[in-house]
Amino acid sequence: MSLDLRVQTPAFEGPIDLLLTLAQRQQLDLNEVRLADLAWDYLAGIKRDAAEGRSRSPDEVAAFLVVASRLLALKAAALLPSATPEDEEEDLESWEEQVRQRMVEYARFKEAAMELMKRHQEGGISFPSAIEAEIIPMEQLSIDPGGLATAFQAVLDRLPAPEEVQFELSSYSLTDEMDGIRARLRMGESTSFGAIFEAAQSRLHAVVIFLALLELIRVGEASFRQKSVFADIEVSLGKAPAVVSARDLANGDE
Amino acid sequence: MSSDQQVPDGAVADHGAASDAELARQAEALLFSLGTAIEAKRLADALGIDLRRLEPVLDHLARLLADHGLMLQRHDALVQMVTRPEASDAVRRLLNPEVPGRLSPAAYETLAIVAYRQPVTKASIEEVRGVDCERVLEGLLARGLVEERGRLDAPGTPRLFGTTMRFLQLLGVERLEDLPGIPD
Amino acid sequence: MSSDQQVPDGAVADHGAASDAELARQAEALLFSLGTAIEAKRLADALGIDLRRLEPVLDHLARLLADHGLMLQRHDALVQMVTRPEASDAVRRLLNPEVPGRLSPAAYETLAIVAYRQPVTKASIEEVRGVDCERVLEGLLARGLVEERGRLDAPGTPRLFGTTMRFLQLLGVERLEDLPGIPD
Repeated sequence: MSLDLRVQTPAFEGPIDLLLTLAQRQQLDLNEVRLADLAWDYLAGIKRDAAEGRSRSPDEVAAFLVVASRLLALKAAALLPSATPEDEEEDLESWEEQVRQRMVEYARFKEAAMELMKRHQEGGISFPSAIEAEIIPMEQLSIDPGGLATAFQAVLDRLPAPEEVQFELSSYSLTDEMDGIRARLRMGESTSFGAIFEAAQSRLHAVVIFLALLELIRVGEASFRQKSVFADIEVSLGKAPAVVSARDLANGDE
Repeated sequence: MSSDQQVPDGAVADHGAASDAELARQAEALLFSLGTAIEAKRLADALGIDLRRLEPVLDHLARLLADHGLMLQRHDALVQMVTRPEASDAVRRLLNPEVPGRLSPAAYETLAIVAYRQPVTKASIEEVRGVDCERVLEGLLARGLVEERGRLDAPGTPRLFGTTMRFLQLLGVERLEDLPGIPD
Repeated sequence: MSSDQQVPDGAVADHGAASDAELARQAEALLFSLGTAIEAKRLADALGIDLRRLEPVLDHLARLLADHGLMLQRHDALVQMVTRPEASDAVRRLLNPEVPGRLSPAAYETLAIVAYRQPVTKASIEEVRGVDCERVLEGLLARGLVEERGRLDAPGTPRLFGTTMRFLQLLGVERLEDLPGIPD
């Protein structure tokens, strides 16, 4: 936990955390601060609390002790070098060196932190997508629209214009058309794409036949084959793969 | 830049000088982070540009995406970035998404009529199919394959229906015009 | 999927083996449709390739996105596609997403130590900062900028901490290596 303790001294006024930070950065001379006063003030605070029936948590007291002992160590390091007994001198030197290194290390991270802050506040932020997975195109209808459209258009072009049949439309059933195509496919080895549409009475009828054909291909009851580019597409009864890719149409290999 | 530019409040002035390329990048980021379809007008506003300025920007973005795994879909006044159908195998392998159950033959028929005759009323669909289409149409609406497209200016102002972006995605085509042979 | 295929990097095998470009397109579609970060291993599986094969594919994708509004973020075996920081104003204008506001100086300090020293224990952070870091670390965990990364094999098995993808997004960088001057 962090310490919410304010100190008041002639040299510094503010949170004790900040005092430590400034001292570590050597932006404040600890010689100007009487650490004993800090300790007495803190003890006085505890007594005051106790008189009012409140007690401080061990965590908070421990946090104060950590900060206070660090302040003490820093101050000692600043005062030390001259007056030390000889046998302890080496230990103290290495201790002093450790403190110094830690301060250097801290300064570097402080700098890195400033850089992070600058980037965060001045640079832009990256955002992830709010996408939902369900918008993915589905595979079973990924039949190459280009190759089929050409063939389909050829069929449509032979049909009368829609105005002429507008009021003659009857209902067409996909199931019936599927049955029709099945029957036709069972008769011969294969039939041409164009021939399947010969029965079409109108553009709408052709659409329904077309969808029936797609459905048969999708469930694997029929398959496509094109011997060369621009050649008529052959439709046959098929255990062929459910999905016909553009490559299958283009290659036309046996 | 258009002469009578109507920059909405809050849009920064320096966007006026932005190049197609720069705006295309921003549009890409917007479409990506949004993830869904957006009205062209709203997209233009977010970019701080006039709606007429959007078209070349989207063209630029479509070109930018030419050799990518994503593509731009435009339908009516809606714009959306989606994955290319070529990647669908891999996408499915990763996400194992819910495959919408097979459509019934009745649903296929209704969908075909809506697709090629849109916008169309329920009555017109029923006239062609010869049966009540209430339930099957509800199903298509619920699946997000068909949507309402305003109302017909006729007695009773019946609702008009059209196909959705999702319909195009299921077919793996970018625009309605890419549907196989559209009868007039 | 062959787990011990010995194809040298970059060498495209005769048939069946997809090129870097092709796999990069698929990876892009996957990352887009997923939306969130994904483990490299899972991504490689979805692409049907060996994990070692993934690195050049991701490098290719990163290059493919060079002049785009999107970029690839990689951190600690995670991969994610996000918008470029240059577009952040436009994204915020459109979506007004929740953005982590200014952090306290103590939080930036702690973040810097975690970023450059990860994985790191609380004790190590406190040793550098000289003060208790419990609360500030809690805050960073709650904001999703720092996460637990297992435990140190030492007495008391203290928790180890590392930065998250969200941390990279906060700064708009692709990888940790893009951060300025790493202190040793």
